[in-house]
Amino acid sequence: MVQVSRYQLILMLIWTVLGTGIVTMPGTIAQFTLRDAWVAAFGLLLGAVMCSLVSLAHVRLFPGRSLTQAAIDVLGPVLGRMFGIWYLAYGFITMATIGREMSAFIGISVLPNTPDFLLSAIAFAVSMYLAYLGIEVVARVNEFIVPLAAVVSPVLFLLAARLFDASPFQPLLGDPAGAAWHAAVVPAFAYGLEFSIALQWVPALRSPRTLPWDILIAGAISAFVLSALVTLTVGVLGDPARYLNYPVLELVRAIRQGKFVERLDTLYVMGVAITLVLKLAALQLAVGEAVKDVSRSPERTWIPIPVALLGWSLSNYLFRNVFDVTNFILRDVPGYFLLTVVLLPGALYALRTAQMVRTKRPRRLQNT
Amino acid sequence: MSLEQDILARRAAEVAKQIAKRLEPCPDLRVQPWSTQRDTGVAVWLEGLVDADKLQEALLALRDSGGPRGRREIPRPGVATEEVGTLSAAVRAVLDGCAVIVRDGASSAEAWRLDRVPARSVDRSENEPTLHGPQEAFIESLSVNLAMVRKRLKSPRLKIETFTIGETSPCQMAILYEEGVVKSDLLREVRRRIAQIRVDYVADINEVREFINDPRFSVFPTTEETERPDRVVAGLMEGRVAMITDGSPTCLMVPVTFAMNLSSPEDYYMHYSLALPLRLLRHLMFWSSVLLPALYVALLTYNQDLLPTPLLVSVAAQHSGIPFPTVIEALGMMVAFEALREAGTRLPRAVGQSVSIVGTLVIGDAAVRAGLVSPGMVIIVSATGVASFTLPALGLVQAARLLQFPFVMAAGLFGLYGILMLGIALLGRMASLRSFGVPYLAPVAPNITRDMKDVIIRAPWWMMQGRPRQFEPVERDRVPRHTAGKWRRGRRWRP
Amino acid sequence: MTKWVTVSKRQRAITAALLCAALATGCDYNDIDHLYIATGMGVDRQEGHVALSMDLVQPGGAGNPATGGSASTQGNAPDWIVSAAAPTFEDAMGALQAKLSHSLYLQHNAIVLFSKGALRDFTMIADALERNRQLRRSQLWVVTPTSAEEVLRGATGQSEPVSLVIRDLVDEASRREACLASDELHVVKALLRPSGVAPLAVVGEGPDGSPEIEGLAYLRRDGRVDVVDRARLLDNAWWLGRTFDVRQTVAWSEGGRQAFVGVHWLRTSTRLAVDGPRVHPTVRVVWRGTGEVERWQANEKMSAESFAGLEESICKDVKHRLAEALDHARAVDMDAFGLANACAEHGMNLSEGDWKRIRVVYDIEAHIVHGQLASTTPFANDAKGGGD
Amino acid sequence: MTSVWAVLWAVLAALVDFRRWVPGSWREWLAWFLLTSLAIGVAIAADLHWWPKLGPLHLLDLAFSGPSAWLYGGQGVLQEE
Repeated sequence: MVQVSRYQLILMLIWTVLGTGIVTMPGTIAQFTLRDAWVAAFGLLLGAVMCSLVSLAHVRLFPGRSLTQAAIDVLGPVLGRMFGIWYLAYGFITMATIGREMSAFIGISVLPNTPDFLLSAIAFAVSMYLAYLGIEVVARVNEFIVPLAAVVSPVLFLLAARLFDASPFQPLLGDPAGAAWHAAVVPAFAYGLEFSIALQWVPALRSPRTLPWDILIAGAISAFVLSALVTLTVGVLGDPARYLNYPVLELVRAIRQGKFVERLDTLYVMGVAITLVLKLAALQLAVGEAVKDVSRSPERTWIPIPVALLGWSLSNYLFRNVFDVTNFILRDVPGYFLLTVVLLPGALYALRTAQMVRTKRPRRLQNT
Repeated sequence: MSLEQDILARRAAEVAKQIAKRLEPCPDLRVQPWSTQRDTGVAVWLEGLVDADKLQEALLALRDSGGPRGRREIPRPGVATEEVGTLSAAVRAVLDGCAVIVRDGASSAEAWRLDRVPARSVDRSENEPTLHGPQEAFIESLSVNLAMVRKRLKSPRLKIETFTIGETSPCQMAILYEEGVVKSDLLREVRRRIAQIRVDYVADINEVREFINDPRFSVFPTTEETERPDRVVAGLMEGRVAMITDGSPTCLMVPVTFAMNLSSPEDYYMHYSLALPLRLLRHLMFWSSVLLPALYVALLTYNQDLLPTPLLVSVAAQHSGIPFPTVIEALGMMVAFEALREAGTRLPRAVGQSVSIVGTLVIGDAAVRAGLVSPGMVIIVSATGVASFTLPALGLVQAARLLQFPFVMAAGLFGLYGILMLGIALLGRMASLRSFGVPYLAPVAPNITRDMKDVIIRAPWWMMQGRPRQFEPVERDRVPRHTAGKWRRGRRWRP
Repeated sequence: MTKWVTVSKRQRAITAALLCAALATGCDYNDIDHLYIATGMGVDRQEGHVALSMDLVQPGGAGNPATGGSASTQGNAPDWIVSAAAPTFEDAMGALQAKLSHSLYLQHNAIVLFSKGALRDFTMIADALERNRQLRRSQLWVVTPTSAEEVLRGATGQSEPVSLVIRDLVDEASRREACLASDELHVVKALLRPSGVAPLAVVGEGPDGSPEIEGLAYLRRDGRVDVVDRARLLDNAWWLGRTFDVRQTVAWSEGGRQAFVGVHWLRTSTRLAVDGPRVHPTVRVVWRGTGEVERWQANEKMSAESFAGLEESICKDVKHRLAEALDHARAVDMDAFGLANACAEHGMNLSEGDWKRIRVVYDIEAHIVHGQLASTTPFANDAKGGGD
Repeated sequence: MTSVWAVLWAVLAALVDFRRWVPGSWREWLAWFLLTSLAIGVAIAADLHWWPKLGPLHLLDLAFSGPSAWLYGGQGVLQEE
């Protein structure tokens, strides 16, 4: 019996959101505001709250069922599959986005001469292997990474904090509220809503009832970490944070401690690569579950390969360059994700409630 | 063989002839007729396996007593007896080191266990040496080994079940466990897997290990092998199952986790504060014995930016003029080092040590002087070797030796990125392994906080009142709670 | 148990291919001895061309115990300089690479040495440097009044690559005057802020050819440079932040007679605070210093009272120095001390040139901790010395 | 008897376990075929540099840039680099 504990779930969610979060979010936030960047990072919490509400409804109405299973339950095999396919498209596009972000990031920062598709192919292959091994293994790898991250990231934080300078934040909350909101949209709707992939993992959870609470905890921790990171980035880099693609990478590049610690950015890139692979694996698990439900298959071992293959080729095809990715995330993702993981499931649950009320009412009458 | 042939003949001489025919040619078979006032018969045994003096004594006693009439009437001072009813059983008994006593006119014979199987005496542990603590090690005799365990664990709940495995050459095998502590599912699983073993003969417990292993091809040891009775007893008290086969000085214990492979019995015999740095060191050394050459290759060929400038300049200076690419250089050196290491173990002990030392020094130095290998590479490869020597579990050493090669290749392909990706895949693989149901990376992943006090740190004994939860022991506490109450609160004896 | 499979030819081929593939190397494979490691870069301007000089490490050089005597063709120096000129920065890099037999490796570049002339095209070069991911963000940007190439070439033959020597020089100096830490991050950050002026360390060729710190240069975003020599370095450094371990000679008038007291500042700090109305703000310069007396040439006995008197005259002196530095900055039209920044942090965006009209008040407090050593030496009273 | 190649192959098969990667029922085959053919088609399209004017990304953009802009606060405030 595959079961994921609460601790593992929270860790998986945190890595899932922060995986790309630490790469791109500081950059997208800094495009809108510098002074209020630390506030904007808490937009993530907004997304977490929305996901938590959705999952609250989900675990009440469909204990032990994944989102796609729930859709098939409510809408029937045909319409339910349609929803499943819509959800699959969402999963694949997200996967492609992450894959493209990752290959671009690694290509730019450590392996400039290696073709991007090769870099993403390796990452997809490894994450496919993890997804193949199952959610339990992915959860354990997440757990294993934690002590390492717990040692390495504070060191990077402290080393960078020497260069910190509070002047970019003064006067406090000096930017108009609109700018802060614009900056918060992407963390809230593009990254915060990614917490919802936990709905696909529900069948494997040890205690699905606590899922909303776990999402909130994970959201709070990620928002806090992200805010600290954004604060540090803006404080150290100052104005240049506006035009740099990967501000955190530049932050780490700036670290110099004596003659021995001079360039740590490769280490940071490697750390990010780990989290990205874990994120890819987590998404593939969710998508694989959807494929399994849509094709009504009892097995899941055949799924990872085609899923990873499609994710990989889409990541090469959909986004021709990095700007496509940034544009997509900034322009389309907020609305797209809001519809797919909040509004549509919301409608689903409303429908279910209506169904239940309709079926329960006669029964109650009989009872009384 | 048909049933008819398997029946013992009524005439003892005929039986002896039949046995001899089965074993022929067999110069060490001895047949000696005996007689009492009432009976006559022969004794059949293999010379060398049977204690001849004892046998003659027993035969003498037999003659005085009037011969075997029934089992109970024969006085056999100090001799264990078994009845054998068939010819093949009689043959097996002879091969097993018994003297078979056949009586004329009887339908069954008796096997007298008078074995004097050649065996060495109990000695110090060679493969798992420690400075402190008990020193003795198992030998190749099952009964002696069991006695050594019994000697340490005087618990009535210590249970020993025996099995016979091996089609051609049957071999006694025992499983040991502490009843009331061990999880019953674990025990059932062990029995089930042992029942499935199909093998002609058992040379060493390794055959058992490979048959009952969880993953078929994993390089990681998912069973613990030890030659130390003290370690076995400690394992039994944690709710694990031990297996000993006759003829092997190694005991197998299941389940085992990755972290346990990095703990040495020494950790428990020293002051607990010393265990922390040593265990940290071993964890570090395991990973460096896997990754060090790969990291060196990656740093030299892809990620030079990670090296501090002075170090980079010095490494570049060392490397200038070396005709090979770094990957080839690394692989070549690693192969050479493995060859030296193998030579060191295979050669007679007196020569072996000098070969490995002289080989590393002389050949390494010559290679550096000739400009074939850079000094840095020699340092790295030998540091890798030294790192692997710090690991207490031999199985893990072999795993590290194997794994360093793919990692170097990955480093040659994609630098640090390649190492990292292979590393994650390896981690996934390790996380998916189980040893008799226990996740291999426990208690780190999945996280079992209570058990963390014996992973990197070794908590003082008075804090380890509970048995490791990862093995799901039936009795969770080593000492019943009411007696342990005051210790549990962390109070200790004060004068 | 184990079910053996019979293996077809195709599977055999796949296995063999996988085994062989494991021995290949990737696209970014770049062995360490096929690199020319650059530790420093000099930027000059030659008749509209950008001239780049690279300080390349020579691994076989004298500084390396590893190779010992095996000297290469360029002699025994730890480094050698290659120069090339081209109309743009990128072309110059290309031209440089064309002269080198291995690829140029920039990731260990420690300094960029600009000549004063090169800074006129500063924006173009800075953009190229800022966008080049191979270069470190922590590399130092340093100015030389003469030619960068000469500074680099003048010093080869030491035991360490010259650019590392320069880096250590600047590092050491920036431990005393924090404003000299002119790494790329700080310079770019300063240039992008409202004041738009960044301080850079100035390095020149000393009398024996080895580099030395010559002072401080202010660089404005448009490429204008103003060099402050070593004599006025302290005044400016006090404006620009912390100093540690600096020495000052204070003229102390005592009953009509002049005396000189040597003060050793253990640490000083300066910050700007903006007060007053939004229309006419006042910038308060808060200067705090902790020091000890190193030379005591006054006739008066050392006492708490005389220390109080001393602190007063120190305040006057510091204020004078700061005011002078500000006057100079105003004269050359460079908001070197970040008055506009301070106002912006206070929520006021000044228009061009407004910073000159801001009222500046000085809030200076010196704290002399002790000076026993200075007064107890037998030669204390006889020692002659003057202020500078 | 087993050959060396069979052993190597078995090791590989145990490590990557590809025999379990094959779909079982016709539904699984259908889903497998759809996903894989889509993946191959897309990969070929990328290799041939065939990006239609109205690609999937543009469709998404058409559909969702409006709602996203609404989330941003009503008007098209999106800055592009």
